[in-house]
Amino acid sequence: MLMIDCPWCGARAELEFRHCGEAHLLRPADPATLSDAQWADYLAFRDNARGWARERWRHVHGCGRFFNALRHTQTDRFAATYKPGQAWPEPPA
Amino acid sequence: MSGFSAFRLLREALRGQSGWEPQWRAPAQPQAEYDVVIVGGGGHGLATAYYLAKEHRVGRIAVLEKGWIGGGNTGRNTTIIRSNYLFPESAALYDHAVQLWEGLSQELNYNVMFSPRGVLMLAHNVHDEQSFRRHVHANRLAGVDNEWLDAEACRAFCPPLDIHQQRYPVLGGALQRRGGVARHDAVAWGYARAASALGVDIIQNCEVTGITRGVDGGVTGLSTSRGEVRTRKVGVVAAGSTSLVMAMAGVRMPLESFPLQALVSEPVKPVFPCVVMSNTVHAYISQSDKGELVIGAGTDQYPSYSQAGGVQILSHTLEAICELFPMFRRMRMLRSWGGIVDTTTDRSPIIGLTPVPGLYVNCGWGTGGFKATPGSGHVFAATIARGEPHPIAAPFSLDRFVTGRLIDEAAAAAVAH
Amino acid sequence: MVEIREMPPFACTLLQASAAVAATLGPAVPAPLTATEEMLWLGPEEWLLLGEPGVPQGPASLVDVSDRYRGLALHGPGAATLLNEGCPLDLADAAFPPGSCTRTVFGKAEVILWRPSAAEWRLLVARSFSPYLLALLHEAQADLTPG
Amino acid sequence: MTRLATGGRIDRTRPLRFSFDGRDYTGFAGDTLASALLANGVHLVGRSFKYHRPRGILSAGVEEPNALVEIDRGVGRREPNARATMVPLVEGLVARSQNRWPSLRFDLAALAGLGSAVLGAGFYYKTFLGPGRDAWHKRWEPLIRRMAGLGRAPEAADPDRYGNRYAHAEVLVVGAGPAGIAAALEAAAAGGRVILCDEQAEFGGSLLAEPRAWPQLAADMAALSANPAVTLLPRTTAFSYGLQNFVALAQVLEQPNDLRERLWQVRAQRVVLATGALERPIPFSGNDRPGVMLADAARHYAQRWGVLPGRNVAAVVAHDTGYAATFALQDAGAVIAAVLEMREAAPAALLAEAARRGVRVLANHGVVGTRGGLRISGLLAAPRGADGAPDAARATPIACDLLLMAGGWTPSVHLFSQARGMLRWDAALDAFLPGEAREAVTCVGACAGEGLAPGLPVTQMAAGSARAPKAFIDQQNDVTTRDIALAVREGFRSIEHVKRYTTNGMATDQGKTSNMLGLALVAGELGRSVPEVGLTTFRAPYTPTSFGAFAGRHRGLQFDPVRAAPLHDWAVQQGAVFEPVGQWQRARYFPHAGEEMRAAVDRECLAVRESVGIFDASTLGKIEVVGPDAALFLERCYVNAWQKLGIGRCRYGLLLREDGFIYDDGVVGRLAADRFHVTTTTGGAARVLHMLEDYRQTEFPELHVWLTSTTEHWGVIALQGPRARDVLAPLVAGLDWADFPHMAVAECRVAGIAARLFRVSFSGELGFEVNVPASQAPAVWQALMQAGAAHGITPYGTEAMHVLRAEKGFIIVGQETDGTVTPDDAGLTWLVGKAKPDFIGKRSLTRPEMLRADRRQLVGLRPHDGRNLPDEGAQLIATATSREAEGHVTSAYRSASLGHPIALGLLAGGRARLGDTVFATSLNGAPMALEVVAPCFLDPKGDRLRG
Repeated sequence: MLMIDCPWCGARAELEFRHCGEAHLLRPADPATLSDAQWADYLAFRDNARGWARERWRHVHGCGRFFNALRHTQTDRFAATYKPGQAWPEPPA
Repeated sequence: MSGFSAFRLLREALRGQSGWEPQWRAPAQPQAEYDVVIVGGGGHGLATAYYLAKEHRVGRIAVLEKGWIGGGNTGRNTTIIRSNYLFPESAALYDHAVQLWEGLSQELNYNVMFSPRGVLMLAHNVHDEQSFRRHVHANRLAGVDNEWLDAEACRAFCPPLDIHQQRYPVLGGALQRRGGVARHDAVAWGYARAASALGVDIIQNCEVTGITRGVDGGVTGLSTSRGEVRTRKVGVVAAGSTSLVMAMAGVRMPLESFPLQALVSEPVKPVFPCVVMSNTVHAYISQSDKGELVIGAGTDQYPSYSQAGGVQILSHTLEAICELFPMFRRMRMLRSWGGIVDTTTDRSPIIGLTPVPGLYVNCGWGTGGFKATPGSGHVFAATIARGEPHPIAAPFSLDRFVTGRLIDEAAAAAVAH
Repeated sequence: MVEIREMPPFACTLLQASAAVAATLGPAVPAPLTATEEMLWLGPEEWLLLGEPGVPQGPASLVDVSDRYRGLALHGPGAATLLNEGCPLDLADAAFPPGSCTRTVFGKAEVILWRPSAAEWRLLVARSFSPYLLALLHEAQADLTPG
Repeated sequence: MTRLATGGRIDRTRPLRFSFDGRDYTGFAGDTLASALLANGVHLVGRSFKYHRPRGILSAGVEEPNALVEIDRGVGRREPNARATMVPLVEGLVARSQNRWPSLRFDLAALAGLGSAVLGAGFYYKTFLGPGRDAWHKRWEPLIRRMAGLGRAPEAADPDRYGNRYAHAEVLVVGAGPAGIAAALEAAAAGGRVILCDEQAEFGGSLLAEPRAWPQLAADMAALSANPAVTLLPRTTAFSYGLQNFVALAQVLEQPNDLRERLWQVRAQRVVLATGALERPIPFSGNDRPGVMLADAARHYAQRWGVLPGRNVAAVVAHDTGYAATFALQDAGAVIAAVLEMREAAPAALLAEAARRGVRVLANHGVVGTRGGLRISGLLAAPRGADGAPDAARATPIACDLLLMAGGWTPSVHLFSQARGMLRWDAALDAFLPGEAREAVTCVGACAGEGLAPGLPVTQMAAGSARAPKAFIDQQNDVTTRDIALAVREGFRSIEHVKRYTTNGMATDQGKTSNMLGLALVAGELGRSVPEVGLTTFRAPYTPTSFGAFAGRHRGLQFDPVRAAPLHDWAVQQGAVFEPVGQWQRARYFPHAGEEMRAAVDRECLAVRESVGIFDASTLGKIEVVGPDAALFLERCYVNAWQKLGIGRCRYGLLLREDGFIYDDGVVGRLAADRFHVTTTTGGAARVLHMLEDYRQTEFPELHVWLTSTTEHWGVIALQGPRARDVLAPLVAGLDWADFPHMAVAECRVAGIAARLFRVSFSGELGFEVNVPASQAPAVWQALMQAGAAHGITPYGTEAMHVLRAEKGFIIVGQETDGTVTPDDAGLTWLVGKAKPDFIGKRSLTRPEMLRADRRQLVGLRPHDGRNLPDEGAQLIATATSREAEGHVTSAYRSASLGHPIALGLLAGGRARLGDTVFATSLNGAPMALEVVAPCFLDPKGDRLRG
């Protein structure tokens, strides 16, 4: 059971959160201009990196806010959590 | 390869077991060049190599495994085998596998303990019933056995089942009698032994670190932790690590890798005759030949390569098992573990060509790869040998995510949609 | 021991607005993760107003949710221990001092946990989840006293 | 009797009666079942897994591989595989041995032992290959399954209860031996909350066998229990060490009020592991006979429980602690036959003490073999040759009824490893010790190697045993040294392969006494060092943990919350039959006396068609969308146009996923320029709100709009039928009926209650939905029932609702759609706002796959024979013999109103095939002929809506 640091509420048990996929997949402003391949890239293709990954969480049973996190997908350690719109921090060395 | 048999066992017993030799050749280093290199020494990878050698007479084949063969998802699943999938394309693929399972021990001269004891999928509400009946109709049409049982018939087929549980009583179930279980380790070792005997090099502790490509962009070789290997055909069968290997060739995949946990109980005398699965109550269970209850759960909610998950996932699973089988509350969990399952958005696999000439991929099996092992290896071998998708594999192309021709088994199976 | 009481129905309104607009409604806006007898902080730009709401001076969402919630009041020294039957939060005074308020979970239900005073705890839960919550609390209450 | 006259921590004033295999014995309070059995001279307690060899008690703790018994505390309270060493004795305890027939003393299956030469590791992979392809499943597997397994699974439902507790502590100390107690005292002194847990019923660990230490132990425990910040948890096993110090503990309570166990889920700032070390057995032929015991365990039986497990004791020793155990038994009155010292020589001080005590020590000696059937009677000792194997030619017999094995110590690093800590090999101590930690954890005491003296390295102890017959290393799974050698010879070189091929370390003790021996033997066979070969992965649970502890209180009706709608109680009184819809219970139909579902549903449908029906629609999801940009936000999400929708008007909204497939639908009413009342499907309530919040917060943060769930605030009473307005109008105040067309909404009062009144219809009849605060719904419902009595008002359930909407061809998301259906497939393209630049999923609608002419489209289906009903889920095929599915039946009902069965389905290119005949597959009979028709069977122009 992870302990996740909500940017608003502080550290809370994973039971209060929902993982919401990879972060910084900005929805294209005008999807109509995208090719099928570009649109598929947004819809389905993912980094799925083993290492530091930028992902989205929501404190669904807490303050209800979506936020981003930098987590290592091998050790499951969080380097940082940050509010939407904030630039993502550099992963630790 | 010296054949296995009861007679051979007796003969060796009298000679102090001195006559047994390694079940597969384990060269320390890969050769400089191969016709085909398979990346990933799990069940699917070893099966692919076996059929390449056996049915397509491909000369020099290597299987490169970064750890020990069968150490990935092959050794971590709950060994369930079935083909009662909804869409005809899926039914064809998984039933092709079941048909191969039915003769696999004899084909490999290795007892993989295929046990068609029946897979029963439980319905707890009207929605479940509609969904499973649709499966039964679709399966029958596609020539796959599946039948609808009412609640009482479910209990008769699986006596420990409590159909009158308070919260989600059982309304009935869809039974595939040809479904069942097999011994997972034996599948990896059986294919390894047979492939090795046909000349396939199986190299363990050999991790692929790079894919080299020629001027035309096609594959020319692999760099590994044990040196460079030249080849023009690479089959990537690396399950949870597929995205990492394909990234070496600049290919992005529609995959996310999640921990999938499973557990076994302490061993008890035979009490559970078949396999039972429940979407609504969210758990699945069978009993191994050693007597352990083998129980599977859902995935953890976040991607991870740690092969470990949260204890709350196990609680969620065992709540469900104890509801379906109240007498198991006093059974004890002996061991739990996790694998890394690569899931696609439509919960169907990807078998076929990639944008890089000579690079083939077989992945995306998510939580359901073990059941397809022989069929997956068979059709992937044909695809690699011929350079074009085998008819059964064709619908499971990588570009379906661009055209939108998805095969959404999760949606259709009404998995909490 | 812990006493569990069902609170009488109460009028409440879910307010969503900027903190500045929220302040124009009259009652003092509680700091994050705290609550007053008039206003419970649930999230940034989200509060539960108890009683009849004022009129906001600026863009805001005011929605009557009086019949959405049922309230349970827990009283007694073992309340925090009882709550930890189903709630993963650290409820020691240091971590959850009197005046604290947050949404969290109890078993399979989402709840608003509010601690108006040291010995007084309140659980606000969606009406259809209250039977489940009560049943769990009562069974756990029975097990608090050593067997 | 082997109970000592004095000594031990047992309470000699409280005798306890118990039975084993039907025979009655007595022990004392403070005994375990194992100590009590030994006190009564019972050594034979079980049979091994494969060869069914007789087995005795090997240890005094959780590492016990042999003494696994069935405990029976009454109906539903029978458990298999309980370790006798960990079962505290209680009055009237009933225990039985397992895995033997007809009896423990005479087990027929022991004959398997004769064939042990054939039944080596992995034999089952090499045979059972015929006759025939299903030989394994039909013939051999049933036999193997009967032979395998240990205890019997419980048969009756378990009546006991299991609790849960989330706990937080500044320091969690695991293990209450001397090191753990010291750590707890130190942590308590530093302030903050401390939890100290131990798997034993008493705290003290190794001190429990050191009488001299008991006074200080008692004082320390008194100090700890007096401190309110300290929580002491006996019989509590830390079985899972997760991320960020999230440690799960299983506490055995067995309280009179049936609370059997409690799961503790602890988050600790810091964890101190004081989990001690486990004594290693020694591999030699016949080392599994009852009466062969770990040396320190024997010392515990003597010192802690006052039991002398044998009168004539021999010991085979590879570590100094063997001598302490031997001397302790001698002090307790045993005769020491001999000590076989496997090392070149024991330390001088110990030799001197042995000499003083008249104890014969044979240096550089090993055990060639042992004798005795159901209990050891003697052994053959011999000097060890150059290869470590005892030289059988120079063996001398030694009689004994107890043989101690002191193979040295393996620090317990399970939990440290579970917490992803790195292990390091300590050559001096010949053991893996905790290395770099990944969590805030410190290891103290024996588990960190503290206080352990070096002994004979395990590789040297195992040297020479690889060829010895019946030298067991995993006593429960019957894995011998020869099995390990065979595995390596057959190419299984990774320790993980060896484990799986031989099953070494896969029994209920999970290798606690066999992993190091297996590793040593593999290292020997491969000619590599122990750290190079490495250990297998440590996995939760540390010791087997009951399913009940995991499930906790989520059972029966609390398995999942039962959500009841506001009119639930009334429906129950009316004798409604319910169906689960997600977590909700919804009334499915209201049978009158003697009515079957079909008759009740026909009656309910006719009432709605001909007079008026009343229906509880409260479970529908409801979201209040408020803010200046509310309309724009909805336009960006739903397929429809919203900005021009008039205030007081409604529209049927459709929501897609980004992949273009229908995700949810529902009526949306505009109450003000900046306020919409959005309804969703019952199942979609939570996930639609989640999805819209996602877009609101992260994709369209610039919009001023907010979402509030009102699902449970509003009770929703649907009134449908030609008489609906006649029933409703008298109760309504504050409504201008002239300005209240179909698809309108207005705030008014109904039966005196402030309400939002919708004029909407899911039945095709004149329809209204009265939204009142949920607490008022029963009163308004009663008022409507009374007002409607004269008009024959009839309550109807979800089944009738399904039939009525199907007669109109209205889709139900989740039944007509399954996540692969687009708006056009469902014939709902008319909903799409043409002028809108974008909405969720719009881009996907132009993907090649979505433009195919043969997509499966919603159609109506009428059975040719006008009588039979196709199966829901039946596949649609072009001809009676075709095996090419072209779609499926999504809904099929009898229609009392139309007098013939109707069905809806999805058919390839369906809209272009109206009038054609297709066939629906049948599970028992010929496919059924159906005519393809438009999906709306009744009042296509919608005249009834405008009545």
